[in-house]
Amino acid sequence: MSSVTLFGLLAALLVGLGLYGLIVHPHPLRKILSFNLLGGGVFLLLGVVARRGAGAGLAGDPVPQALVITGLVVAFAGTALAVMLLLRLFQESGTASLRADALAGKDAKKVDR
Amino acid sequence: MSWAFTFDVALTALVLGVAIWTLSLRENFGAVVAFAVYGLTLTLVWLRLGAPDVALTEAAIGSGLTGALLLAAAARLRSTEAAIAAESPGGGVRVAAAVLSAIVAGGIVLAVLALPVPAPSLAPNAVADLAATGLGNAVTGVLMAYRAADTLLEKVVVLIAVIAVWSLADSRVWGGRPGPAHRAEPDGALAFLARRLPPLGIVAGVYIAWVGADMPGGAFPGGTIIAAMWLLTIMAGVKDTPPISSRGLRLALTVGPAVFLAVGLCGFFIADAFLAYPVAYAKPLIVLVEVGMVLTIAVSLGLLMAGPPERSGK
Amino acid sequence: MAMTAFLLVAACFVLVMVALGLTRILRGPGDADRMMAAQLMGTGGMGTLLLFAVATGASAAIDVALVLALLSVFASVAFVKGAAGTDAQDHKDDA
Amino acid sequence: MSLVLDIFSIVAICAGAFFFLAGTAGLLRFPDALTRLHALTKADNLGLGLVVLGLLPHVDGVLEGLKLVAIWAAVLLASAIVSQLIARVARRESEPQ
Repeated sequence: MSSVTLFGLLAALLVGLGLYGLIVHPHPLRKILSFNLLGGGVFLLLGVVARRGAGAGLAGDPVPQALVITGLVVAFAGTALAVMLLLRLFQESGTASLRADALAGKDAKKVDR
Repeated sequence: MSWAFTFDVALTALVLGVAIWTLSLRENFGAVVAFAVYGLTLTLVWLRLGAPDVALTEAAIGSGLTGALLLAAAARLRSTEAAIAAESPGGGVRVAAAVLSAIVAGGIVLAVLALPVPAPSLAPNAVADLAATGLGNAVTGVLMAYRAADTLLEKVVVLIAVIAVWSLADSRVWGGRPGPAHRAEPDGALAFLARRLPPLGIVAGVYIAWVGADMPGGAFPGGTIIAAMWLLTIMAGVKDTPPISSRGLRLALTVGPAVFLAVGLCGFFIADAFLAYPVAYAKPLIVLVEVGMVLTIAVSLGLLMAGPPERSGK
Repeated sequence: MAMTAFLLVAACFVLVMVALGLTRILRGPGDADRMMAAQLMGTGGMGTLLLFAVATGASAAIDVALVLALLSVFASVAFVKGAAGTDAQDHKDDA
Repeated sequence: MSLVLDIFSIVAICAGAFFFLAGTAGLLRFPDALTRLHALTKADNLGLGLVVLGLLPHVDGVLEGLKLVAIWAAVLLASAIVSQLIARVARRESEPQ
């Protein structure tokens, strides 16, 4: 087996692990974390495709590589927005739970800043 | 088995181990630390895959900046953990999630094993016109010329994310300063670090952005380092966050996309299409766009980290 | 070439060593211990990158190590600020 | 001359790797946070420093050598201060509430 195939299999496992964490972890921060872990697997898959497309004197196909760079920046922007939304939810309701009943229960004693 | 392959096997085992740690740790804080390490191990994988530009971006944004953002959030949300842990799904949901994840991962494994030989590649197309742009780094060539529209839109996405984060502010503090006020002992250790390290860091950031034209590097990792140095001085209390109503701040936020767009529109008249560079001026124009982008990336990433305004700007 | 093999083995060794240190993340007990494990992983990662760069001639890995050096400081400071709470101050050491 | 430099590199890198080993062993085996921090700083300062020293004869060009030294300098500065800050967190954690 070549190193590229090895990293391809790694990418598949990372996507699976991230998806599992995204479903199972109840805390929103852990969901964000799992989603980023999943994203790492997806980017790695693109990296494997880029490596296999090596040619024209380059170590990898630059188009998927550029895609990953763009993707990393957008993923950061999305993560930052998600984290700020979560912090605002916590500030407003005193809980970070995404459950409707948890929010309704806390609504009565809403924490004002 | 060659030494390089042995290294790759060890690296793969390490990435998998760290990923499982990230998911299995009970406390959020430890999980976030493990996630930052996960980004670091991925950086090594990117180098092994012959993608040093991606490795630089992953080290800067994927590991460093995301890690710091989540660390701060985990610390602020610590009190919520115990209550939410009680909401953990039961065994049935867990088994179903595991089966679903295994199916998805298995499908990707099959896809990886069935990748076509010879692999399709856009590398010859990307390299073909590289000489005309005067760039030596093919990835920068793709980002700035071959697929320039993607890069322009990405800048706009980041800008929209900044506006979305700002819109979470309480209306009483609109236009104020993001984040808490950090007070610091002027002679303290942290303030010392925040005065000594940024000069080195800013030189390194500008260097990495500058060599991106010909060697691995570029505006993203360069801008991220500058953003990190800026935030370091803020966290140490050496400098305060500027109020978001500041004119200079808003100028810095928009200068990158604005220059990019202006150069792109000029393409209609002096070249033959939107975002087309006239061959004689391609390199200077690309460098001009990159300079604007480094500034905008540094400021917008810094502001995304800092969050919505929390206190009045006076 | 013997030197290349030696450098790659050294890179592997350092990587495995600091990875073992990561079990501190699992065991804790405090946040400080977890951060120490991450700090060791950062420094070890830099060492691995540098050894790797010279072994394979991938000089870009040196730039990656430079980025890592600067960003890991930033993450560590964010940790200290986070662990100390939002109203933390940078006290002079009063011990 | 090249043989002498190679031997110098091998000795320095082995010594550096030893300090990473020592740092890990200390982090895992030492009894409390402050002693573990002590072990960690050895890996930071000496481990990386010796690896950099060993690699210096093999880099191509002065710029790369300068970058190696700059990385070590940044780590020295950062490690000295960050470990002090981590120690304060550790002390607060160990204090009875």
